[in-house]
Amino acid sequence: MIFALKRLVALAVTLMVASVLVFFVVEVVPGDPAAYMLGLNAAPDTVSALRSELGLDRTGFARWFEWISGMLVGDFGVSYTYRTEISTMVLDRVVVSLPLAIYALLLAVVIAFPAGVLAASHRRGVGDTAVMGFTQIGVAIPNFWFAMLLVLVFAIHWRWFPSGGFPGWSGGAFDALKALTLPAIALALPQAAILARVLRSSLLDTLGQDYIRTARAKGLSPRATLWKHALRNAMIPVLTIVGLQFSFLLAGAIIIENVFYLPGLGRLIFQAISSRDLVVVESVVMLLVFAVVVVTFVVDLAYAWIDPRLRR
Amino acid sequence: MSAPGFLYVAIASVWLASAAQAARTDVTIGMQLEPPNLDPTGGAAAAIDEIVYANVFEGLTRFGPDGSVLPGLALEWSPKDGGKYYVFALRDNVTFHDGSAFTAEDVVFTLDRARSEDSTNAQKALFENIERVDIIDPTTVEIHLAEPSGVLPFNLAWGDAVMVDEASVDTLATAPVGTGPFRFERWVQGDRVELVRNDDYWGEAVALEKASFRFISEPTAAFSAMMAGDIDAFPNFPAPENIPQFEADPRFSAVVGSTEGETILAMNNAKAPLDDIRVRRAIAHAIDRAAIIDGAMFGFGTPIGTHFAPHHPDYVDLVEASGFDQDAAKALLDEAGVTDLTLSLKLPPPSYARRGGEIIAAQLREIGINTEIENLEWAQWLEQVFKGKDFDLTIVSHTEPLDIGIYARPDYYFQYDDADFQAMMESLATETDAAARSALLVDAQNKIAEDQVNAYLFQLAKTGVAAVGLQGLWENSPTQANDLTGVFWQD
Amino acid sequence: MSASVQGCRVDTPLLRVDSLSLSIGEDAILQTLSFQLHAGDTLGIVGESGSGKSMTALAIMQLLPVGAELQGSIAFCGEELVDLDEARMQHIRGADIGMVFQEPMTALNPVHTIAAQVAESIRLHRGLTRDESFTEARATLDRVGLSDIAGDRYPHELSGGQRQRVVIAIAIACRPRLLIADEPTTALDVTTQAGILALLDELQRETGMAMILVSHDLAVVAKTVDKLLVMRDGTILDSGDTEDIFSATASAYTRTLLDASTWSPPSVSRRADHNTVLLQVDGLVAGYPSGRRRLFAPRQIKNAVDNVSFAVHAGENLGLVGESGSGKSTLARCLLGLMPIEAGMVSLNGRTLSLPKRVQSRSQQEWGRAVRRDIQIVFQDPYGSFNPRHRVERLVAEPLHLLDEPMTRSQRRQRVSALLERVGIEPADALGRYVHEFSGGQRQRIALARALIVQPSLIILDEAVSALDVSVRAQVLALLAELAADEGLAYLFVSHDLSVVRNVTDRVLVMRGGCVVESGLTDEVLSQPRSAYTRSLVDAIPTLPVLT
Amino acid sequence: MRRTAAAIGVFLVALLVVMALLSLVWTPYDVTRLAIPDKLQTPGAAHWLGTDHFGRDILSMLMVGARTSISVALIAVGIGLGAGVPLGLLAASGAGGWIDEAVMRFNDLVFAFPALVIAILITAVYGPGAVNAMIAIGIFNVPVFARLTRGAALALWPREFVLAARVAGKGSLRISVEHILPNLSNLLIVQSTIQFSLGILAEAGLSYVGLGAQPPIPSWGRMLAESQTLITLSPHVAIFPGLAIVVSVLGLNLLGDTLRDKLDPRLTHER
Repeated sequence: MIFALKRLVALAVTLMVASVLVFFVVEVVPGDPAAYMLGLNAAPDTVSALRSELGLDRTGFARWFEWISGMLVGDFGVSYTYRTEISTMVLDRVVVSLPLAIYALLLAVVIAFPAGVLAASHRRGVGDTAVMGFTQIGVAIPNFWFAMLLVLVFAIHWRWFPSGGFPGWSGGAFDALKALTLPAIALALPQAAILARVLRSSLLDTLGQDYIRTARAKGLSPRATLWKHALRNAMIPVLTIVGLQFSFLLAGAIIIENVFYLPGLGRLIFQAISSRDLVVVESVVMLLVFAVVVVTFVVDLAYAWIDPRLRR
Repeated sequence: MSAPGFLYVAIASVWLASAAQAARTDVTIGMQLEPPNLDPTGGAAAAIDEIVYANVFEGLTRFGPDGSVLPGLALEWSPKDGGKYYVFALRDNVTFHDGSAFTAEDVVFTLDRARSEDSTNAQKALFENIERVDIIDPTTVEIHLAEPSGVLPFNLAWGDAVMVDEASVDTLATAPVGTGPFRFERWVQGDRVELVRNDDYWGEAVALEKASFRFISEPTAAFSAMMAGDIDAFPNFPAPENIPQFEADPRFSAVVGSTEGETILAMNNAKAPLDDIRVRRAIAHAIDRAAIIDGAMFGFGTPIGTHFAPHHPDYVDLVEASGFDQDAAKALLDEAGVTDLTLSLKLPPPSYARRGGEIIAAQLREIGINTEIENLEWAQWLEQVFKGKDFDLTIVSHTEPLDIGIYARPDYYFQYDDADFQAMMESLATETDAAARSALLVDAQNKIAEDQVNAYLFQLAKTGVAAVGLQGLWENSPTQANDLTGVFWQD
Repeated sequence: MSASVQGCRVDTPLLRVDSLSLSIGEDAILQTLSFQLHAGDTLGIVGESGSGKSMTALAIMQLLPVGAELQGSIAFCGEELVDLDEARMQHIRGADIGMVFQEPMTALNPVHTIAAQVAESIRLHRGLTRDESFTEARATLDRVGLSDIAGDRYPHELSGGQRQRVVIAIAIACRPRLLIADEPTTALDVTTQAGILALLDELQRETGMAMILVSHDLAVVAKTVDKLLVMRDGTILDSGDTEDIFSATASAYTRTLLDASTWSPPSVSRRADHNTVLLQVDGLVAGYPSGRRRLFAPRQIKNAVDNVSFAVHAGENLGLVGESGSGKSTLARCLLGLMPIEAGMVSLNGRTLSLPKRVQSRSQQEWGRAVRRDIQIVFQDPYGSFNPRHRVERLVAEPLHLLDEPMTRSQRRQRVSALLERVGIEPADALGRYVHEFSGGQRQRIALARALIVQPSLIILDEAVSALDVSVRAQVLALLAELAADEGLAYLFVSHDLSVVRNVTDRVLVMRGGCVVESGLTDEVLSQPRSAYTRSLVDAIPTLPVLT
Repeated sequence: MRRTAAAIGVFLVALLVVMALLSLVWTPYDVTRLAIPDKLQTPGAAHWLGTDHFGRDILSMLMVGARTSISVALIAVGIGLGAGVPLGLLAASGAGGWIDEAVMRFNDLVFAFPALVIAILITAVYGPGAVNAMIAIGIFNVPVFARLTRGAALALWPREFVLAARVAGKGSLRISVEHILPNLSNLLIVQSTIQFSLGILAEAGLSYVGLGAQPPIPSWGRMLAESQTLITLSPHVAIFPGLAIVVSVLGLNLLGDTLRDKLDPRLTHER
């Protein structure tokens, strides 16, 4: 209980510091959003008219205060370029990014678990060698390159999946998931490789523990020992990685979102940075920081659920 | 609904009923950039016009596929008093998508709004000459000018001059309401804009029921989207190197046309040593246009020797004057006494600039000029180059039609300040005689070529691809638009 | 369903090991081992580390590490276990042969409750339902003396002795015919050790199961087993009835083992000067911060040492005895200034060494060097007390940092060499080597050289011989005695092992729960303990039968 | 299998380094010279790996690009080591104190930021280029090393040899340098190898989105980005830079595993 409270306080402090950092880092980014919106032939007075319309002529602190106090009540402000509520914009992107992150993570877990268990339980056997070989390659492949190859084979050559884009959830979950499949695979492969390696080494560590020998001395088969005794104990490092990966997938899909032209959070940030839509950049970065912090918190709680020694 | 439109729909429905596989009535158009908003009167982005021009919004006049000025919401017009004022006769059966009627009052509102003090219209200059707009009757307006001008109908054909309704003006950015053959359906930001047929359209009903514009910034993604059949047409396909592949594929046809984009290596005329015409000439002679067109554009593009579109009747071919001649270039540099020159070369994102920049850098190195390439995003380019004029060289394509007038603006980013040229442009603005106008335009082209303000590279080609069967897309780009009025599917 | 080996004939030994050899890679671990065990027998296997005794136990369980190659025969009730089908072996493990391991802290799965771990074994072999198996597990826990411990507790909530009882419960849950206990008490305190040994003895008598007790400590097994195997380097040196072994028939090696266990140092004529107080400790309080009770409550200090006062006189050997958690190590750290103290004071040779932080202006790091060099330490772990990255010369020379006068390289080398020689290490050979190239005993000698290099007047020996094998231990103790005599050193001998303390110290302090419960002359305290706690400690010391 | 993997790792890393070093003095062709008529040639005798869309020799580009990748990744690791290790040592030597707390909160803060987004922001502020790529990648190496160093140092501080040094009167700074740091070196070497390979991947990613080394300096990521549209036309242009990345990262990871097996004291007892 105290543990959870302490984490919560640390979490709030982190968020506060992050908000100041994000705001002022983003504010120093050169480039005028108004000039970008009006293009090559715009007259200077037109630009300044737009600047005051957007509220860009006020001081940085005033804008930070307005932004942060708005965020606390769920009002993210209005995008400079799109002129729409950021909260609705972000929500539109979250319904792409979040399912994509979850999808990719599930794939990674589904691939990594059997692979890691197989490798650990047949240490130095054929299965282990094969799994470790694949994971080495999986870790080494840049995911955008892998994405290109996936598109080439599955979208252009065989046309099993769309090459990109997102039809929206209104058209049915099947089409939406189909559109997210190739991006999810591209994202999942390196993560699955990492996860499988972590799971394997964590399992091997665990399998070397004394209580495994105790379990074997009870008459448990190696397989039962692995499932009943080793796996849960091996989960802590695996969970740490899964938490990190989820945060990474939520924000780190920028390149993959570009390859598959998915309207996700990453691409929103990328576009917002290039069009100097500063409030959007700030709000989305803050949202991602929030997500990371929350995931870390949840992972911490999960540790305690897995390991009674951490329940304090 | 007009008679021919009705007939067409009737035929189409008969055909629909008879054929097992009906002709499609929807289309998905690919675009590289997503517009920041959908109000053509409040932003400059070409992407806005590429969606809404002629589809959602219409002006009094409009551009045709060949760049000619055609009647739009005005049935006809005539200059009076030597171009001192114009009388426009408006169509009388036009309604906005929200149901309100289009009348002379909307014309006054639109033009007053564009000229107002707090207007955010990106092409405010188009309206500067307008003194006042008078309502004669609900379907007739008089537009009075400060100076007589022959270009008003041309100016009013721009996307920035489309007619808007006062009632919906606050929501144009996200929910545009116009008079066009398509009404705005929805905008999935980051992905697509959807339009549906406006069944109350005043003109000939369009064949398409639904049109989606999808935004795909990555050239690779664009290629795979076309190849996978997710997109029916990509009118401005961003990777010219893929065009031959589309041509070779029976599922696609490549549409290569011209644009209004003069692609130039702009030089900072106010900055030493580029203020020396010999240095500018040396740079121009160092450039092998053929290599650039071949290397950067994979052969698509027409060399130009001045800032003018080759398909324009008044175009003068001045390519030879600044032809590829490394010896001449070196000699000019010696003459100017320039050695050890290093110039910054700031490049915006399009591939003509990024690839062209690398080629030009290599070519300049051949005559002993080093360059420091800096790849910029558009926002940075606007800030540093366009606004801050902090650059030596840059590559950009000027896509506005007939925009030689920018050379008369001394504070324009390449900072060419020449009184003779400015005088030429002043007389052009008031000249209404066609022959005299032509002569002035020829002089202007020669003048900026002689002064070698910039190095003129090539006219940007419009490299489009479309699925076989999709008919009626514009081949050329007289303005940035994807006019879908005449687009239909044919088996 | 019971899968246990059915009716083993009366004339068949329960376990018959015949010319068993084991090798891992190139290394021969066991060589042609043969012995046998009948139902109800108790067998002790004794040997120093590396003798192969634990491998023998694991070989019987068929739980050898990957890559181990086994030859010969292990017959359990006539059934050959070597190369037995793994599925069949699983029926034997846990059901017919139970095993108890050395390290109770890690032998239990931390994420399952203790009842679940006992019940798992029961369900596996006796085909009971979940509820039945938990009832049975509860009964088993009661039987091993854990009746007041709830079954839904997790291992980390239990003490070491309690955990070892859980491990025993798992091993006996299915009433095996053979129980193998591999160093079951080595990791435990003496009093706990006595309890576990008594429990094993009792269980064995009650159920009539056979038992193999593996230990490095002759004294531990001596009282419990009928028969004894003494092993060294993978072979059996002596075997037979326990009494026979303890009689003169044993081999020379066994005799040295026996001698070492009961070794007492040559009684050095004590020159302890009881008038000169070397170290004075007054009302010392020290502790570790523990967690906050509430979020913003001040941190609680858990006192590990609570109001301790004593003195060490010049040339004296003072013993400091206590079980783990008694605060003896914390006390040692406070004396060295490695830990801040909360109250009280420590002085050495009349100069203040340590004061509470709020009294002292700067941290303990700022002690005068002159004071510090008078007190040095030798740690328990001969492996962990040296930086593995430094060579012996640099390691031994490290405390020279405390001297004010700078030394040239050759002076330093000379001094290090002299000291190495003094502790019985050949300097020419040792100076340039790293510690991992030395044996445990040699390392403790080097540690002693390091402590001596600044010529201290007091050396704290923090369990300095606990990790050594008995024979080596004897040599190191002899060296300590010799040095004490020659250099006039005083020792503060911190140990959990009363038998060692008894032999080498003049006076002893007994600590428990951070307080000194008893102090006095060693002989008096140990022969006529005044406190009940000291008595229980003394009674728990495993003793060897007196040799004839 | 372990030996084979080690041999492959050493071979691939050696290949990478040799290619990069060789490119300092010699490449088959000049990578700054364009030969547009020779563009998109398939691999052959004249150009072993073919030419790109500007007619440049791909092998030469890969060789010079290796230099870019190595220098960016190396300096990014350097930044991580240079800032992270002292921070970690400092935090561990005052464990539980405010410095420790501050360092750990700083770590949490940096970890909470999406790395790629911040890298893009950095280059948006300071302009794209190899140096800014190094900084952007390096910043995210700092908490990695700080955390690793702190954790390992914390485990060392209660060790008896450190206590012995304290008994010998040495201060925490001196102990950190003399006793803690040398015993972390293996761990740091292994982690550096891993961060180095991650750095190569990150550099490729940044260059791919146009934020890495600027032309005409070749970089693998940009080669991939530029060749993407050609992948169906001239697959070799896109495949070789991708393979270069995969092979380098693979080599470094195999080498890292080998080093870990050999150096990491925690694993030595296991085999």
